[in-house]
Amino acid sequence: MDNEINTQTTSSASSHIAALEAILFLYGEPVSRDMIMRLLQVSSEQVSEIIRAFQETLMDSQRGLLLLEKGDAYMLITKPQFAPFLESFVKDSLKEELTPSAVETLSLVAYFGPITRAQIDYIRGVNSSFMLRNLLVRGLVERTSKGNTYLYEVTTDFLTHLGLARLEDLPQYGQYQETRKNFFESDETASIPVTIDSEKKVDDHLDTSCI
Amino acid sequence: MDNEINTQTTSSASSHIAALEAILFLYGEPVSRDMIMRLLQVSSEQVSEIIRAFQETLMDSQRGLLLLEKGDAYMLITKPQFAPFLESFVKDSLKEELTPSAVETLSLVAYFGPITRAQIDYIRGVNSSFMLRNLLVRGLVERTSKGNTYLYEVTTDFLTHLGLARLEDLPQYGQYQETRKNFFESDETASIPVTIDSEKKVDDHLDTSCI
Amino acid sequence: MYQVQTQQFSGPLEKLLELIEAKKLDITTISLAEVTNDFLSYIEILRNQIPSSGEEEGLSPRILSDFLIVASHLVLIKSKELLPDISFTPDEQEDIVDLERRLKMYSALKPLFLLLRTSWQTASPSFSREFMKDLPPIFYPPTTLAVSHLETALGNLLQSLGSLVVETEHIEKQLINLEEKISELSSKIAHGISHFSQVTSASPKGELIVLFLALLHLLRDQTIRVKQEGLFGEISMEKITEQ
Repeated sequence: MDNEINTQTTSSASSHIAALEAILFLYGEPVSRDMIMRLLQVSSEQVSEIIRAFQETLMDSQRGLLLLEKGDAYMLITKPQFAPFLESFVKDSLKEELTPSAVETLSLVAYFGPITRAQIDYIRGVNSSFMLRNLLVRGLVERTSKGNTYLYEVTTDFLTHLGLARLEDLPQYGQYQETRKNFFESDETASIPVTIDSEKKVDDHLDTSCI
Repeated sequence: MDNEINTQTTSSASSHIAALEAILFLYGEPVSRDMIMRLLQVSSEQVSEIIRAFQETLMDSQRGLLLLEKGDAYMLITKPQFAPFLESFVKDSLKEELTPSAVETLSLVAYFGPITRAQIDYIRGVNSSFMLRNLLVRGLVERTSKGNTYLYEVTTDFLTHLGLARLEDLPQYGQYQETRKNFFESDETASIPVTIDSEKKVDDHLDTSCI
Repeated sequence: MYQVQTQQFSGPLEKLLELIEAKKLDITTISLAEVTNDFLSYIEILRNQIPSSGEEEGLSPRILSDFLIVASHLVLIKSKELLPDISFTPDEQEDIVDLERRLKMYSALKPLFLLLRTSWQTASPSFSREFMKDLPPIFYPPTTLAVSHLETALGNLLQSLGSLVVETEHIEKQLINLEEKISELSSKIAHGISHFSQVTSASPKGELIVLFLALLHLLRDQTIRVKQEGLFGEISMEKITEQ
């Protein structure tokens, strides 16, 4: 670890750097200077100082991340030297065949889509947020926001890949629409309580993207 | 920036830490030890050494991140002390109140997991199948099948909600392991019946989906 | 709906513990016998909380059944106290010892429940990143997935949902089994009482008979009332209709 960096900066500056790291780590998108000022309660000059110190720590060869400046906004990304390595990592992990849980989730999205995550969770009896995220990343599923929730459906690319012109070409599609109606039609919130002991809707709360 | 990866042992150790950071940053979800071994082309012992060194660098007050350990997998999370900066842009509906029966069930799964439903039922004196289903849907509990039954344990989401880097950091974890031993030590299979009151493992075919 | 109920009604072990603590007793079979009447009275109160049709709030038959199982063990203990010569099967003996042990365990774990509740309410959370957050949109179709796999997966899933029905039927069955068990026990006790010849309604034996009748009464109503309304009945509400 590079301890010399610490000698110049005060401990309050250290915690600002740490807080900034946590913010940029989680947020993903570029975060504006204004927002940093607001979140950390510091002046613009202090932001410059924190950014400079943060950049210095990232230069350490033990660090795999880089601070990207986009106009007056900042974003954490992986260092370019790891790009080839990470690319093959991504390909490998996506190349793996879908797990039974993923296929199950995909079948619900295909036959019953557009469908909410709460509905999928209810039918599967387990939380599906990771499965849906996985299918989104692979481009098999897409989502549109509706009110304060998301509706999931399969992508056209995926349908084409399956050799289908339209959803209706899925085997027994019509029959499953009937089944679907039996589940969902009457009164959605009444007939599909997500949980037993608390009927609050479990929705896309884990996605930081739905800010 | 250190572009000469793998030139010396010291710089290779640094670059391993950096590469691990980049991988965990990108992946988001827990990455298994096996995967790290494969990606970095190192032995299991080396992984332990890299993890240890990485954890040490994260202890620095300039760092905003923590390494979460669950089973044999690792994941980067934000340090809990920075929650005030982050809560504004994450909908954390995990915060929802837990009912008394949810608290009981979750406590048993967290402190005594992996645990079967029959064991939970036995301790609570009530049928927990619906409560477990509820916690599964909320993403606080997950299960793996073992033989013809399921073993329940808490998820990384449960740990992160409590700001914990590992299960053992739960308050008084060690003490309650003792309590558990005192009650169950003699002969576990004899003292905790697999089923209670001639009950069949009904829950365990609630959904065969996740097998 | 259920939230109200779970806050209002503690579980059977917790209730039992509460009754014992209220009398400042230790957890022993003797003190369990002591609170049996109170426990049965409490079940009677619970039973009256069962909603009439249309009401959303109230007690689920599922929870009542948990209380009845514990009640049956209590009655075992009580009958042993009132009729020391009564013979029990090894299973029944085990039930008696077991309830006491479970109660001690539950009592030892109560602080843990409190601890977790407090942590849950007060802890500062950590946050993780989304899976592959920075990845640009790509299309990675699975190579071996065929349309038929989707149909099979959906079919299996819907079928497994059907087993939720089994769960409810199972509870009903469990209660009927319990009822049979208690009937058996009643005749055994009747037999035991005949050994003592002079039984009056004021005697402890008379009290025991009353206990059994009460328990049987609770059970009989219960088993008749457990209902399954269609495939998703017990999730959407396995409700009890007051007649």
